[in-house]
Amino acid sequence: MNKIDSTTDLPALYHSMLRIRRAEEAIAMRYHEQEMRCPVHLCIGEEGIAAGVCANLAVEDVVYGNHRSHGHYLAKGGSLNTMIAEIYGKADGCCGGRGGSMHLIDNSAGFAAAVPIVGGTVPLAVGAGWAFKLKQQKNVSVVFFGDGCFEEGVLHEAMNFAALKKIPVLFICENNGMSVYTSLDQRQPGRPMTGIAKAHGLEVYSGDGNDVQEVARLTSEAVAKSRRGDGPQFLEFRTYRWLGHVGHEVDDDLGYRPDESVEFREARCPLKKAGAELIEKFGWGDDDFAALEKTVNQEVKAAFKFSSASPDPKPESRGDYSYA
Amino acid sequence: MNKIDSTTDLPALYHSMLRIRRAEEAIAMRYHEQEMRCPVHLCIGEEGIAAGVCANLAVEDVVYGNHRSHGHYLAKGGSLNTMIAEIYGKADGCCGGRGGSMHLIDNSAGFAAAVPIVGGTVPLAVGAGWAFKLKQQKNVSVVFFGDGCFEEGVLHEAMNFAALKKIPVLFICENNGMSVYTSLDQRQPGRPMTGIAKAHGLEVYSGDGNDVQEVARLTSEAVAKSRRGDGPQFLEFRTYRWLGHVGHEVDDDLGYRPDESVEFREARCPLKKAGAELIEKFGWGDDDFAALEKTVNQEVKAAFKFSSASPDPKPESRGDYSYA
Amino acid sequence: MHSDESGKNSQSREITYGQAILEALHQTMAVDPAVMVIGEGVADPKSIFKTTDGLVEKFGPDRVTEMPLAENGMTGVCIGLAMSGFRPVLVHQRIDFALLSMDQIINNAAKLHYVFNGQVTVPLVVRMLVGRGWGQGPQHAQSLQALFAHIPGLKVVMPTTPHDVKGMLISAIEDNNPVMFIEHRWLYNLKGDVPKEPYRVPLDRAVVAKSGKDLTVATYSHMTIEAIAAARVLAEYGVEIEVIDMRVARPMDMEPVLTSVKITGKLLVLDTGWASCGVSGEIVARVVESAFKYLSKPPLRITLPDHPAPTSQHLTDDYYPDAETVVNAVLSLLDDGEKLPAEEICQRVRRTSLRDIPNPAYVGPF
Amino acid sequence: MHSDESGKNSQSREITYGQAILEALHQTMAVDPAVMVIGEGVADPKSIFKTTDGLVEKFGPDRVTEMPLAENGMTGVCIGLAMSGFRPVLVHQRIDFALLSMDQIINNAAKLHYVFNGQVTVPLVVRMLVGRGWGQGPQHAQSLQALFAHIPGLKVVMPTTPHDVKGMLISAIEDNNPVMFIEHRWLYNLKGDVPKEPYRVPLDRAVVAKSGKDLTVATYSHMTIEAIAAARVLAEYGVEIEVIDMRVARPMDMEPVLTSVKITGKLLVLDTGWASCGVSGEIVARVVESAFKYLSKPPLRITLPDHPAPTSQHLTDDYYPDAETVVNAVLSLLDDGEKLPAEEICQRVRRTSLRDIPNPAYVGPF
Ligand SMILES: Cc1ncc(C[n+]2csc(CCOP(=O)(O)OP(=O)(O)O)c2C)c(N)n1
Ligand SMILES: Cc1ncc(C[n+]2csc(CCOP(=O)(O)OP(=O)(O)O)c2C)c(N)n1
Ligand SMILES: [Mg+2]
Ligand SMILES: [Mg+2]
Repeated sequence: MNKIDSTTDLPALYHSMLRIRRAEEAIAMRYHEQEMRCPVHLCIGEEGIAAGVCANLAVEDVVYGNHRSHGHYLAKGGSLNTMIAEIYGKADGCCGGRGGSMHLIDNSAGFAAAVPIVGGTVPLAVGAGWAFKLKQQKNVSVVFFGDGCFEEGVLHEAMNFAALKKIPVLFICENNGMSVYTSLDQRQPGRPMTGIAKAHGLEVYSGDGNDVQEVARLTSEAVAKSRRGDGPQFLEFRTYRWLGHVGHEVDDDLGYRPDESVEFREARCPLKKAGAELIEKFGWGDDDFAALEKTVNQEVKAAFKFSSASPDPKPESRGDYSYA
Repeated sequence: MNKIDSTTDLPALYHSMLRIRRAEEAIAMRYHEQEMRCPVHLCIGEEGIAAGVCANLAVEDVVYGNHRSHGHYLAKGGSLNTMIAEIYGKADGCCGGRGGSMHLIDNSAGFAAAVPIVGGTVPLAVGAGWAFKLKQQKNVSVVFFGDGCFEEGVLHEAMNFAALKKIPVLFICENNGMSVYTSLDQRQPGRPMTGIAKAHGLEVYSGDGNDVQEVARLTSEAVAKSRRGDGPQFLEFRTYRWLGHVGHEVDDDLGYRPDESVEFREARCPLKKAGAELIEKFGWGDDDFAALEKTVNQEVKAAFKFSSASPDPKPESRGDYSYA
Repeated sequence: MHSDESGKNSQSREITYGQAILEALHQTMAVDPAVMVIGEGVADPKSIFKTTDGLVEKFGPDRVTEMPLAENGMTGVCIGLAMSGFRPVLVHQRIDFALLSMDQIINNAAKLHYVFNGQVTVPLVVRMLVGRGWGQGPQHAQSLQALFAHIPGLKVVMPTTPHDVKGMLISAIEDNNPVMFIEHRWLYNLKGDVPKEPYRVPLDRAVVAKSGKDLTVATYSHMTIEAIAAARVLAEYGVEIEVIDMRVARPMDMEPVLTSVKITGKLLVLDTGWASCGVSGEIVARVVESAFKYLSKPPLRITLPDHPAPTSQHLTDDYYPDAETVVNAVLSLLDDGEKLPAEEICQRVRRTSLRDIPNPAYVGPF
Repeated sequence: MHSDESGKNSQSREITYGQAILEALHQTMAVDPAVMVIGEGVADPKSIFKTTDGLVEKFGPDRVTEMPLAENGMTGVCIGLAMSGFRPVLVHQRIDFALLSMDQIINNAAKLHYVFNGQVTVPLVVRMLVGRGWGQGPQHAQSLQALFAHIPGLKVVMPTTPHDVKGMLISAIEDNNPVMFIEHRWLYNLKGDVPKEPYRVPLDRAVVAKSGKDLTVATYSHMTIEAIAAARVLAEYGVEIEVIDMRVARPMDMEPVLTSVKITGKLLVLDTGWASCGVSGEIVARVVESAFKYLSKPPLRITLPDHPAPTSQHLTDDYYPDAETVVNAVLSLLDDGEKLPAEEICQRVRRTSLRDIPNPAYVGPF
């Protein structure tokens, strides 16, 4: 199984984050063309969590996502080509165009399902983890969700059952303090979410989601415990969403949250932080960054090319797969 | 507002419990006649909780119940006559025969609603408590539910919202260790439910539900806090259900729980415990007990009489009240 | 795993509907280790009215699992299991409880195969019991098949006979789609011939339960029993009604109904649930769309009255339609129905026991 | 609080459907302090596509409340408020999210007045938006009115015009029953005359949106718009279809439809949702039950195809029926429909903008 060393494997983590960042930037740049005709919930600024968590997973481990899952999908090794094609509604999209940005799958990478009903995948991930346990496979199941999702009753049901059966499942709470434009304090009283998870009998961790090394380190510990049979783990990572809830634009003008200055964001940028570390501890220079940028940009470019070369799905196929 | 002193008001608490016990015994005795044609979930053995909690409530405070609510209803001052008539499906039943044992209401006593979907009334009680707060009434809303109900997601949603808005609501968890024939350890991991409630930001209490004075004392504290604006309170009381989950019979023969000896029950009998205290501290003698028994038995007898004198609801009225 | 035939060559004997369910579970679990049974009470001493009896002893608690009271979450857990190679059978003692899990059933189970372009399947069976009579009341006596039958991606079956319930449960478990398996509580003690060996009954076929040329009755589940009781007596008065047991509410097999209506020209539809946007209206609409010119009279629907189920036996007395309701409806549709002795016929189908129980042996609580 | 008349004497002006909703909320809240608005986003800067704009500033956060993501629990909280003298309006940005709260809506809201023998009322409004097109996909584009219209105890309204949405929302808020208030997202920018003063539109009346003698179209919500577009062009070819805006799916007002069918003999039913056990089948069944002999042809239903909504614009292109679908259906029902220039008429109603948006001004995401 994968086991990342967050200290030595920083280049890989950085690569993973950069891939998400550049892919989403490319989406954002072209989104106004109104050719990606589906809502997109971008995770720019939050890449550290997806990258840090998924670096600890094997292909056979499964990941479940939510409405904001480009990062989860890519970090788990999902195909960028088929994701971009999916957002464009193309036949070669990972769902053949049936899903769009909010429904992602790549079975070959162990990315099981993202769907946009908040909380919808949480119990699915518990079921998948239970399946591992019943089959005596040493894999883990992972579900990403937001602070808003924590309010859904199904989370409580899922934590209770996971703790009861000691299921190898990681609950990853991406706490960006927002549900759409509604801040955490309008939805939850002032107490830590980890306290509730812990009270349910889960092992809990809390960390800075913008520090990919911290994410990777805490996850590595949690995955190890879950694999060896210690049951469900709950990891909360604080982070910050740069763009609007949905769509490609910065929405500072709406005035629903305090400080959106560029400096505020940059100070929290997971790439910037990791980049500084790469320079300092790994001796990276401009060339190294440029080389990586090139690789990533080529992949992104190729993905958009793949997508535009992909045919539209045939209208008459729209009824296929209604039933298995 | 009512404020009971659990030390000095034991006679009233005992009376409240005895009323529930004798009423349910009378139901149990006649249930085999198949004339009460609806499921009954008797709370014999668990009377201490209903009596101890409701003794602290004013008429204007509201109580919400569940499938096992004869005790809650009676302790809150609900009419015994209309409850028995309801169980018999009579026109003078508290629901005019529409509800049966699992649906109870007595608005004049502040018993708001019992319904049998597990968890169904929990958020209703939160809404009622919120209404008090919005109207700046110094009342509290109370909801009784079982250990099984704690597993429903709606409870988590209700606790979160109650804590967020500091709603004057008391969550009363009657922990009898059973959901139908399934023991707690098959449904929840080994951790206290109060831990979860506390992590949600509720004040929590845990007590012996078979000790009516303890119940009354803890509730008195909780009610006082809730009334003065401290928000939601969570009280867990351990107790023991004497009869089967549903129906009038002891079901020891099913062998789903360990010790059902008469001694085991008697040792936990809330009436017995309170009775001993009445003898010891209040100097009660046989006469006192006999007098109370007489009062209670007369009320019970009268209720069955009331019920049998009550007409059957008219079949042609069955469509009434489909809409307001 | 099972032979495709309908068990015709297998030895059969009389068992009840409930026993037939149990047998289907035992046989399916014995053959396929992916089959699991999950629900509140599946491993308790009452074992869902004995339909899961002995399973936990035989297959162990990993495969026969009690669950917390968490209908939505546990439905999601079962979907996750189903996506991971298992074939869970989730059980609700009352269909009313499944209302808590509509999100997982409709948003996820019904859609994942579709939206993921066939890359995922959800072989999940949800057994749900419909309560009736004896004080079940408004939250324990709903017959909510229409809510599920509205949703593409689901299959919705409602077997009537012991033979069908065994064969259809086996088919449902082997099916790669989410199957809503709706069992009417009043059928549980019904006896019938059931082959010992495993067999399949298809999940997309209606069947003629009794043939006749005078009028077509489309029905399913418990109402089939009432229809047959009515048909038997009516036959003695020269009225031959064709009773078609629809068996499946989605996908609906209209072929036998259309064939019959083309002969009889008259349609009566019976439902265990409410009318508005229900299964009965769907049947009427489809018949009208496809066999309009063959109809000599407007079709008639018999459903629950349009209000919640009251609890008191005095109020439920005529809430639930039965054979007598069927007789009256049939007579009203026949060209010379008024010439027949309605009261005499009704008398003969009228239940002598209390109307809030299927038979005198049936005593509460349950 | 409001005058009973339909606002005829009040000054009116053109505003949009969305603005009409907002106005109804402002006016109702100003008059009755018991009215509250609760939902995810009701007090945020986007204010449910501007339909709750300014409410929190005017009425404060106690009466205009953001809520946690907890649809079932918050529905129960609103029921508790409603039982305690408040009139909550709960808002879901997509009707799909309401699937999480079916238990509270169906088991409690719909039944408490009944089961408690009239001693309790639940004056609750649940506003739910139906999404369509522009990549909404299977979990954000369902039109689930049938699930609610099946349930006695609920009212289910689906206004089409700015005038009706204001008057019906006021009626819904004043109603003592739980009202499912379903708004189609594609109607939000529709403009129409709306009286300034508060007024009521009854919750149990269909209305003739366009009269005609050749064929009856029963429809509601967004499909009324498509029907009227078709009717206008058809009229130029001498075909006069009567378009009846049902407005309410429960209780359904069949009177105008029956009256019309008795003249036209032909029925076309349009739905925004699926067919099976849907509103369209219910309308067909009721017409057949009450006006069978007047029908000269089998009625026709136009609904969504029987599968989940795909996301890609290439796949949704003919998933959603529109005016062109209506034209074709009308022509197929007319006795000499084949004599008319179908392609020419279709051409004229065909949208020139992309078919996954109602008009070119409508750009995603939303
Ligand atoms: C059950 C449900 N309710 C509401 C929504 C609408 N919605 C989509 S995303 C979202 C915010 C979720 O917040 P959070 O879980 O914190 O995730 P984030 O967007 O911050 O990443 C909401 C309310 C939904 N999709 N599903
Ligand atoms: C949502 C729902 N699920 C299942 C049931 C069936 N049921 C009725 S009572 C009960 C047990 C509840 O246990 P608990 O909450 O501990 O209450 P107790 O009966 O022990 O007092 C169950 C499972 C139900 N009524 N509602
Ligand atoms: Mg968030
Ligand atoms: Mg219990």
